[in-house]
Amino acid sequence: MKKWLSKASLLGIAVILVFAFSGCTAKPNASSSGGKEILKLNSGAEPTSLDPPMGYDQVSWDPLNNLMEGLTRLGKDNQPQPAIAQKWDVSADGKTYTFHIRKNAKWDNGDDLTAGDFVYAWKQMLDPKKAAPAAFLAYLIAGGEAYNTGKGSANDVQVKAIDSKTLQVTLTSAQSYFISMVSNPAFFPVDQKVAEKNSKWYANASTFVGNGPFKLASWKHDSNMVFKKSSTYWDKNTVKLDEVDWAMVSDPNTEYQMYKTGQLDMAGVPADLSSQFFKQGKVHVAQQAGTYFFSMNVNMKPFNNINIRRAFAMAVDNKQITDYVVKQKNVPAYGFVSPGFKDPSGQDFRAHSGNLYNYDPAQAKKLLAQGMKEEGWQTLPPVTLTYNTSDNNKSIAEAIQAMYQKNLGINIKLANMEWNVYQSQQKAGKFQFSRGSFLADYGDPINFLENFQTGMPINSMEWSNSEYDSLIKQAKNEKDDTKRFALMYKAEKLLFQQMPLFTTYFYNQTFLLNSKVHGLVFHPAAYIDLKWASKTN
Amino acid sequence: MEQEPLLDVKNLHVSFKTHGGEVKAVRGVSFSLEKGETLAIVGESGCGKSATSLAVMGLIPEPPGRITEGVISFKGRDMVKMSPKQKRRIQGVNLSMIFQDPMTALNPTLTIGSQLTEGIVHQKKATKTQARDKAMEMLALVGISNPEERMKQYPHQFSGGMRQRIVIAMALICEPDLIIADEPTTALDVTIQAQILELFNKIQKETDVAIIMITHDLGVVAKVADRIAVMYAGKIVELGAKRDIFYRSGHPYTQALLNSVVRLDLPSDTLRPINGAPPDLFLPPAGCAFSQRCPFAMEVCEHVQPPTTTLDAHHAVDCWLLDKRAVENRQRVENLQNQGESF
Amino acid sequence: MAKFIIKRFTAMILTLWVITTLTFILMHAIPGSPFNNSSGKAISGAALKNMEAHYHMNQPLSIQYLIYLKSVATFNFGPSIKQPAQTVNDLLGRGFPVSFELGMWTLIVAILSGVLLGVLAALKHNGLIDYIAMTIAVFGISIPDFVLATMLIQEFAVNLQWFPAGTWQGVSYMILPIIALATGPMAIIARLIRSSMLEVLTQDYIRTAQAKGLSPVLIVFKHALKNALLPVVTVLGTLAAAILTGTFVIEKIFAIPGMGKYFVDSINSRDYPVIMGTTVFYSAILIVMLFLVDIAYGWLDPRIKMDREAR
Amino acid sequence: MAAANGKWSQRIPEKVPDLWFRALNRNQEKQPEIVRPSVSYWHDMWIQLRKNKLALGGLTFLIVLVLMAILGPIVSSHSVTAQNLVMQNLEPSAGHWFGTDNLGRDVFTRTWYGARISLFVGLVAALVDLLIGVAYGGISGYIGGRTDLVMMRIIEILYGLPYLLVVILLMVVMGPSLLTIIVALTVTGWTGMARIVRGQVLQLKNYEFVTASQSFGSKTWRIVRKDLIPNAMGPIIVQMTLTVPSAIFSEAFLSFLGLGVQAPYASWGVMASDGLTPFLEGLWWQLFFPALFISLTMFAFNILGDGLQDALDPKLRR
Repeated sequence: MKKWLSKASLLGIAVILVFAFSGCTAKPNASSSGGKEILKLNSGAEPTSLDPPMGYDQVSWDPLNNLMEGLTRLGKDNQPQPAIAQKWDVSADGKTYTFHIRKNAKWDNGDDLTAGDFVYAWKQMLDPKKAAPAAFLAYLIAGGEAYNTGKGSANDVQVKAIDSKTLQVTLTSAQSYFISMVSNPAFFPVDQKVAEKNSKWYANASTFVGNGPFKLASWKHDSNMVFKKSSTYWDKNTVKLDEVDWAMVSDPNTEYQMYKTGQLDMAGVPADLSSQFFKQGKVHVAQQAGTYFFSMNVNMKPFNNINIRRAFAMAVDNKQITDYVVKQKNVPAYGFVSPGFKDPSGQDFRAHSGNLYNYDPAQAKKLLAQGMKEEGWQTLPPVTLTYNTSDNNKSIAEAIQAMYQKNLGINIKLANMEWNVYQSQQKAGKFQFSRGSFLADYGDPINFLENFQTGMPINSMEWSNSEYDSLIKQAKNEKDDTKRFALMYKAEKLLFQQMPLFTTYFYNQTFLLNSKVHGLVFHPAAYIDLKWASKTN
Repeated sequence: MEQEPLLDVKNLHVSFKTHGGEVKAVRGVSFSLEKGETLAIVGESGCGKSATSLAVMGLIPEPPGRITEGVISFKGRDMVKMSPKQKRRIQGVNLSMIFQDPMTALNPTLTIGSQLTEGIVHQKKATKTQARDKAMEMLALVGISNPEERMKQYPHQFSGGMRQRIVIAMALICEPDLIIADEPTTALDVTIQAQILELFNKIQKETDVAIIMITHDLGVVAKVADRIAVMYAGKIVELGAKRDIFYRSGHPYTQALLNSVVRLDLPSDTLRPINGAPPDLFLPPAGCAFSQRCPFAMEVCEHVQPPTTTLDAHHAVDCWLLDKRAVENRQRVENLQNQGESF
Repeated sequence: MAKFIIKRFTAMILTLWVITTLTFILMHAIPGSPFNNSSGKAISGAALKNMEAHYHMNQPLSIQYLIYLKSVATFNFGPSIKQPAQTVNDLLGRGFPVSFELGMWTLIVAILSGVLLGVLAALKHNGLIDYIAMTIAVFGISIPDFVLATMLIQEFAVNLQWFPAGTWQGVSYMILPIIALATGPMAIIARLIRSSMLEVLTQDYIRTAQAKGLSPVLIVFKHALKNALLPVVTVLGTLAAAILTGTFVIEKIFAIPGMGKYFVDSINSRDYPVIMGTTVFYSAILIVMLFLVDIAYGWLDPRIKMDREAR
Repeated sequence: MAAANGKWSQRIPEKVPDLWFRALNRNQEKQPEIVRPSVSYWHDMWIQLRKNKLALGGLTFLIVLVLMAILGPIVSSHSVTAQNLVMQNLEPSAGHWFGTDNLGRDVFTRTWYGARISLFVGLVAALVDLLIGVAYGGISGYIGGRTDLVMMRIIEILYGLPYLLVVILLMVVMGPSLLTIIVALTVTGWTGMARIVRGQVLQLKNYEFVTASQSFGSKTWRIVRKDLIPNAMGPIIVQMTLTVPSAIFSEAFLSFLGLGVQAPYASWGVMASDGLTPFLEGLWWQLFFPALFISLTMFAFNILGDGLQDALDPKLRR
């Protein structure tokens, strides 16, 4: 018996070894690049859709921004630059834009890229039948909202091809950030000839047609994508990378491990090691337009009292949270609009507006007492802080809970929730005290501030202030940028006087990068631009 | 020079390790067996008769069991010293065994045919057809009709008596020299019991196989045995020919055993159960194991193992009562009593 | 037998219908919407209404239910809401083969090693081999697959560089996921086999077989194993259904493009067509597996007759 | 004859006192009955179990764990929730025996607090297995026929339903609490056990002893309880020992979805999940200690389970 068993186990081991060695011969395709510049990135997941208006999220924007290009493209400084449009004219009232498309702008199947492709794409985006999630971004085009809500027709949308290379757009009001907005993937053109022949042209590499710095060479769904340098791109000489290999790895630990084995050139920074990596100078930090904040529902006790809201805000030490909990070198936030938006005088919005409140535990304690006196409370009504489950959210919530205990002497409860339930209930205003986040879609402070008008989805604090609403409305219709910024400064100040929310930090993007890789650009709306990237061998 | 016996067991000791300690199940058993002979081993449950038979079969599960001492010489070769592989060459071929419960002795998941033939196929390298023919022959021998069809069936499709017949057929298929039958009829009802015992007699006549019959049923013993070994607490306390045991038993335990059996030739009030229970074999007593239950026990019985007294060539008894000092004492007491009566 | 099969088939269809209906009720009972964006991007009013109309979500639930029943009956669930470029059938069609390949290997490894380990432990009951085998089994059970998977990557991909850390491109990419996935089931199988083997080995028919002088290998594999397999087969029914249709955690950690993620992602993103598609697909496989288990019972132990059972 | 020629006679002591040869004249009637007392199945099990040193060791360890879970957080000089952000991620030391976590909390104290939740959850799951699973499977298998068909289809439905949906619904309806966790574990936790028991019973009910019991006119439930379940004890015990860790990890998953004990309190499962990433980054103690105790608990349960199987199984008892 023993003999037989030992034989059997030997056989088993042998099989495993053979299996293993056959594995070893097929080692990861480490550096068989053959002199080519191949960048290995992780998209994190399968793109939602590579149909420009349908893929309204970062996993779609990352590839789209490199496979296609809009009228403008955000430069290395995040300012919109001429791209498919060589130049543009703006009418005196600031409402009508005329874009002149490059003569050599081509689709990567060789088709000529025309103004009609933009008209087609944008009307598609607004088509109510298409039900594009990004459609509302195009409501600033005259007739856009009416068409999308079924009250108007496609013909009334004020986008016209004057000739094959001239595009004219009329807006509902003067909006200088329109130039920045059309750099967003939602506003990318679509090859009308291809799309009309094959309605699912965007679903596979073989049928996908782009106009950007890279061409989609292969796409194994849920597995990987390969981009090759485009030979038809108008600015192809700027593009240095020969190939970009995208893996789709959703697990951050695996991403980090693949970075260590060289299967990836870039990875996120593990929080608990970040200080070490920062010290070694291995971490790259890019800004991201977005804010982490906490909403206090003004319709629920105790946050109906402004002083109590302020007490809760001032008792939280944002610096401690960014230094010891998040540990990604985020900027502590004492205002809502993130840094990176310049006003006409050239000053940064955040710098001009400054800190709208401060960490001040002593003052917080006073305000709490005052607020409770005003309401006639002996004890504070119970407070529950709700957050959607993630390690980061949990740690921050725990840290805040401890700060309230220490600074205000109150015990709050925590509750976590599955994110989808969380979002629905938050939108419905069901939370007393909850974690919120905002990520900008386009590069203008109005994108931040418009969220706190009455009834907006992010306004889970149920806050309604007519003065604020009118300030935002005025700002949206103001064509003079100096006046427009003044209105926005005023609005933000008002928001923090009323304090329906307090902020924690501004988002950023930190990542570990292969030292051979240079020239990656991250835009504040979080998507990546590989046009200028290179990898030395 | 007398011819070597078929089986010669000498001073066999078997013990089992359990959580509670070591159980000395067999404590120095010796007996021998000739070709064509039937030896019955009788005793209460737990007396070590099954352990003895398993030891002879080479089937003591190791661990927890172990043959600590002794010789089991089968056809002149000591089975105790054999490797498992050597033992396997004998098991089933020269030696086969029939277990107590025919309901559980057959594998419920395999067909009768497969179980019947596997021994001969694997041991004697018979072809499938040879094996099948032999199996059918055996089934016919044990009285199962329609053997061809029956071979394809599973054990649960047979009655208890039929199953025992199959088990016997299985034991016979390799034409062994010795069959050990461990209580082969206990689990069967009385009419079937008789049939099976008949079958044993018939087989023995036809094949001249030697049989060790383990049983606690003296009725069975009376029907089939040539010689009888009475076991108590791991020892053979009396060994002799059938007549010796039934009519001239020398050991109080044997007598008690005989008295506890319903006998048609004696009035029912003589039926007497044996009081008490066998001793704990974790710690075997220093003296005679039966002394605690023995109506004739003497002080010596509790302290010293009784010697073997050979009554005649075929009859041996382990009991102090047969010691001449005990006999003298008894006579003295009787004399005293007689004198007392005469007054 | 034919009657039995018809009866079971009818029961299967009914079961599937109940599962479909309950899933439909459940998924509409919980809050959330397919148009909630995981990064918190809010879609405003009219665009949202268009999207709801596009997926019939503005219709009464009863109508939506009928639409779903139709899609179940035809096994055509239409496009995913989360990935509108893909139909549910596309997702299943490309995810399942990958999960199935991984799952098949996993099952083979788990069953072979589990049975071997369990048999060894039972044969050497309370011996050293038993303790070693059961230590392996206990570790296999008490270390969750996500920890094991991550550690395997750390050791064999990052430190030793024997295998790649993730993705799915060939044989060498399969080893670590198979080990990570097979360890738990192997441990479970080993425990069950050991326990029932111990019981079977004390049975009289094993002694009968020993008395025939059969070799231990023959006894273990012909006489004992078949009798000891029943609990393992019971467990394997659900295990196989779960493993063959992909596991969320392992596929996520190793970045394997199987279908495991759809089960979780579809629910997290309230992707109703995908929830329905995956549920029906999985349930159908599960029901068939459990049917096979019942059939296997009869094969393992002829005394169990399922067609007699299911009068 | 070889046997009777005195070869096997034993050495007789040289001197045996003559007096020893007097009859003791035992009174046969008063002879004490030393028959083994008839004890109940469960009492017998305990007697058998007590003899198994290893199993007793497992049991003792579990008792120690429970005691530590009760006393650990009380005895420790650190509080479960007290943070010290500057003292975060410290290695085990004299001050913090198991180190500190990412918010500077004492892992030792948290581990014992976590033991309360995890052990409770594990035991509840095992109990649910035993109470619902065994009874359900036993009845389904024993009665068979249409009852079995329907009962097994119900289990199929429970398996087929997306568990995540059920759990999210529970969270929305019941909110986070230990009770919610128990309900969530109960919904499907027992189905594996029920199927195992059913399979065993299908097999066992064809055995003769069951037929015998039936012929005595025993009631269904009595047969299931007295004849079938004791004989299926091996797989039942194994399944129970498998349930405990799976419940401990399910609890972590359920907590992740918001059902369970809320932060800043954590169970072993949650601590282990949270500790995985730090572990890869060299902060081994945040995963190691909770994982170690989960494994040790499992070992204890398994050893105890094996001991119980040895003790309970009538067939293994010889």
